[in-house]
Amino acid sequence: MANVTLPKGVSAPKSGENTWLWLWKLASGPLIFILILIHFAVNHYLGSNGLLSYREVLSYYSNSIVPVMEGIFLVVVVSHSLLGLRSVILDLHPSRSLLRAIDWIFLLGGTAAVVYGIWLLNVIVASIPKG
Amino acid sequence: MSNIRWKVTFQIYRAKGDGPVHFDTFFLDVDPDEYVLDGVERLWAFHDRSLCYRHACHHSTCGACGMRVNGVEKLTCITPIREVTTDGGTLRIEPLRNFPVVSDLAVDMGSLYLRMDQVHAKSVLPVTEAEIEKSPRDWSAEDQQYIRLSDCIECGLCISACPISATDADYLGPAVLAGAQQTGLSKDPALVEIVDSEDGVWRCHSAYECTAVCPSFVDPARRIMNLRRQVLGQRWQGLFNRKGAQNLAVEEVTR
Amino acid sequence: MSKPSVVIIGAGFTGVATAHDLALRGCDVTVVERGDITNGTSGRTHGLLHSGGRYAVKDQESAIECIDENMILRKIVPSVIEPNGGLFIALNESDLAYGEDFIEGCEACHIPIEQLTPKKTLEIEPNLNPNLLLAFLIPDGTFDPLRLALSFAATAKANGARFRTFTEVKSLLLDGTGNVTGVRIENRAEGKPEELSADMVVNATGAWAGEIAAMAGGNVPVKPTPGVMVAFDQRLVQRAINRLNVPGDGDIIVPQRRMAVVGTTSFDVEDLDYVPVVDEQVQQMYERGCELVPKIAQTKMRGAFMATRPLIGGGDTGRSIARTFKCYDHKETQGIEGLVTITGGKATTLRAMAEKTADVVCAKLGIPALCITKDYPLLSYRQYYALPN
Amino acid sequence: MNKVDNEPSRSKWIEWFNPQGRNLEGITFSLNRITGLGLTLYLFLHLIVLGTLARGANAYDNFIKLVHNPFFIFGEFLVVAAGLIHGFNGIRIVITSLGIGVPTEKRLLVVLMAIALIGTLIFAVRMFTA
Repeated sequence: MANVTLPKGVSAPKSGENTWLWLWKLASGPLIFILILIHFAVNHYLGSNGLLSYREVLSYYSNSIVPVMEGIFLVVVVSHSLLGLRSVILDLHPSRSLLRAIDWIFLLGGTAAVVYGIWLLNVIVASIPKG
Repeated sequence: MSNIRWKVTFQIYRAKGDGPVHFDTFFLDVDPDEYVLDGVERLWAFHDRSLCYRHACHHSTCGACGMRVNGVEKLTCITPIREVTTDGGTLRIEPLRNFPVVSDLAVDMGSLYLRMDQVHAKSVLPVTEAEIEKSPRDWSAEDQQYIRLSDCIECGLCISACPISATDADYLGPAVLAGAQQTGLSKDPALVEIVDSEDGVWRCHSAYECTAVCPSFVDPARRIMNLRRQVLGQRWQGLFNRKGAQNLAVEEVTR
Repeated sequence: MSKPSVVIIGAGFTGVATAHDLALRGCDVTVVERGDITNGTSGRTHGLLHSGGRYAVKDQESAIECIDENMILRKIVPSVIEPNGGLFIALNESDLAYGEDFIEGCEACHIPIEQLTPKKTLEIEPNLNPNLLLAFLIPDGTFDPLRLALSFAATAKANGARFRTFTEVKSLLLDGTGNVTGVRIENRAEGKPEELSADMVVNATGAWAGEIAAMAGGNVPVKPTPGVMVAFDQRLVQRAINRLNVPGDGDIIVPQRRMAVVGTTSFDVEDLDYVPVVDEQVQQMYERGCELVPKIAQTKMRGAFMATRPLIGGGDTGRSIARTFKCYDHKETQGIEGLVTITGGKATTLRAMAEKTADVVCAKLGIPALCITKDYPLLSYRQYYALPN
Repeated sequence: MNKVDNEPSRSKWIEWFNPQGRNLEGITFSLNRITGLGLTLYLFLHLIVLGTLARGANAYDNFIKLVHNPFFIFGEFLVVAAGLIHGFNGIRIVITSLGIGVPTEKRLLVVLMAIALIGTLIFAVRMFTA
């Protein structure tokens, strides 16, 4: 890190946020926008009355592109929401130890949510009647 | 100016030492084209000599007289009373937020000045560099040698209006980030370590309150967006040219 | 042996500059100010860094002070100055006639001038009145009033001076024989009274100097003379524009940041603490400003304000009073020991005023140190807030 | 009568949602924050609820029957409205954060918020008349 001299009474910059975290939060926005449009359109307007029955859900997922798309959507939306929530927490000037704890909680919680979602996708795809 | 007189109620925030915060009410006959600061000065001169407030230039070049007028940050020396109330109306005057109160309406803006120094914000700059992106006119070669005072008068209105500055004492704040933008990361690469941080350019969430209250043509929000671009550019280059970027930064500091 | 203590009343230009000079000469300096830095006359100046051209014909003593100090300030505090020069422009026959005296006067006062053709003048300042007949380029400039004072105050602080703002002098402490031994003050921020004793009290209250001197039974022939100025919303010129004629009302336009400030008027006043801005004078500034820069007519007014000059009054009034400054040792004038008053002068000559005052104070206190402020670069004005008090 | 409390502090979070004296961008900042928090909450509830899919046809179809009432439909409507506001404001933030179109940012915001509002109305009509 470059060595910058600080005037007295000014705190050193903290490393809790950086370009790449911000850029991902930013870039994931439009991705969600596109994916959610598809997600929505399909959920509500495919089939006669949306995906309101178990059978309709299964038939929706029988198109093999759908589970992949939903999987990507899950990763993007979970990371965007947790980074956004983290931003709000950063605005509240958290202590270093609290921020470290939150980082771990979000990392583990986010991973868990994604793993759970992918497991769920697998269960659904496996439930699709063959043929 | 006019011969019209308005009756206006001034509600003034008062705080002395450890005493309680309260509002004092004064009734004043004013010319609606007078400035809010003129009213406050008259309160001190003729009604209550214990009133403390900051002011110096009375024409928006020093940045001392920022206050909250009816809940909105104003540079009171250039805010006509007509713009902020009506005949028979009220002016509720409070100190700027997010700075320690010295007494009554006077706040200690030391932190802002120190941070301006931290990012090497220019107090004077070439006339050609005053604009954010490009100059409104073509400067002749002769013009380019001229120097002018920077637009930012370090009045703190933006810091008071910014919702993030309200909760995060370490957030550099709009004026400071705008100062860094004007300094420029290409001229002062080491600055990237200050602004690309938890307290820096990413804390802005586009409320644009700073630009809305800025009395001095700085447009801090726009400068923050431009600074983001500068940071992104420098980090992106750093990805492909790690050593180069670091050497440049070190060189700048040791020079 | 402990340092001799000096209390300076007033943190305007003379107060902060005197604090800087005396701190460098080894005094224990405390500045007391009833408001914040430069809340009186100093803050409200239009910010013209005089080249002396304005006074070169009728008041050459002031003119020479101005050009000398102008050059020194550019060197020691460049961070608060727009060093872009100024123009004296002639619009009629009377102006042209004055031009002859102007050239002579500037030469006598060693003010460098350059004559420009109307064409060249309009090239560099396209917003000037296109009917101008003649122009002279001179080394005027613009300074930021608050920041100029803060730079001196910051440097004084670094050398040990203390600044007590929002602290009002209620009375002077007198010994049994009527000599001044300190000040009785009130901390206005907390409402607490206090006493400060001092080996010397410097009255640097400018237009208010008479009021402080009277507290010790002394007097100062200061003639408070307010003037009105009007700021417009656009930087219409890059250089300070002066009318090439005898100094009068509304004959200066000073660029400042993204503004142009037109000044000024001159009138008498009774109550110094609040002087109203008179509508007619604002209108007059607008009209006179339009003569120099017609585009003012299409420019939004940004602010109107006034400042009270502390002129040294004999029997003269307003414009005819010299703009030079005076330092009074009240021991010599009224037999009061322990009190020195500095008043008069221009913002541009603040350092010279401080030098003269510090000379008087040091002579009285037996301090042999000489003035070194001419070559002493000032700290950034922002350091005023960084340094402990 | 309170003590002076004028410095930045965590407790000032309430100011994020104080609309007094705010400009349009300031209000969309508040909305962005509220909708963001709401959508995050919804996202995780949504994930949990979809777990019923793993428990077979009956579990899911019973659940859909349970939520097919005005109370839940209104909740769903709030989610859609929040998504539209957050999404369209997000477009402005992305564009301007890259330094594009900043001088016309206010007009952009007005247009985007108008679209979000119209979208919300369309959804309201469709959802409540279906």
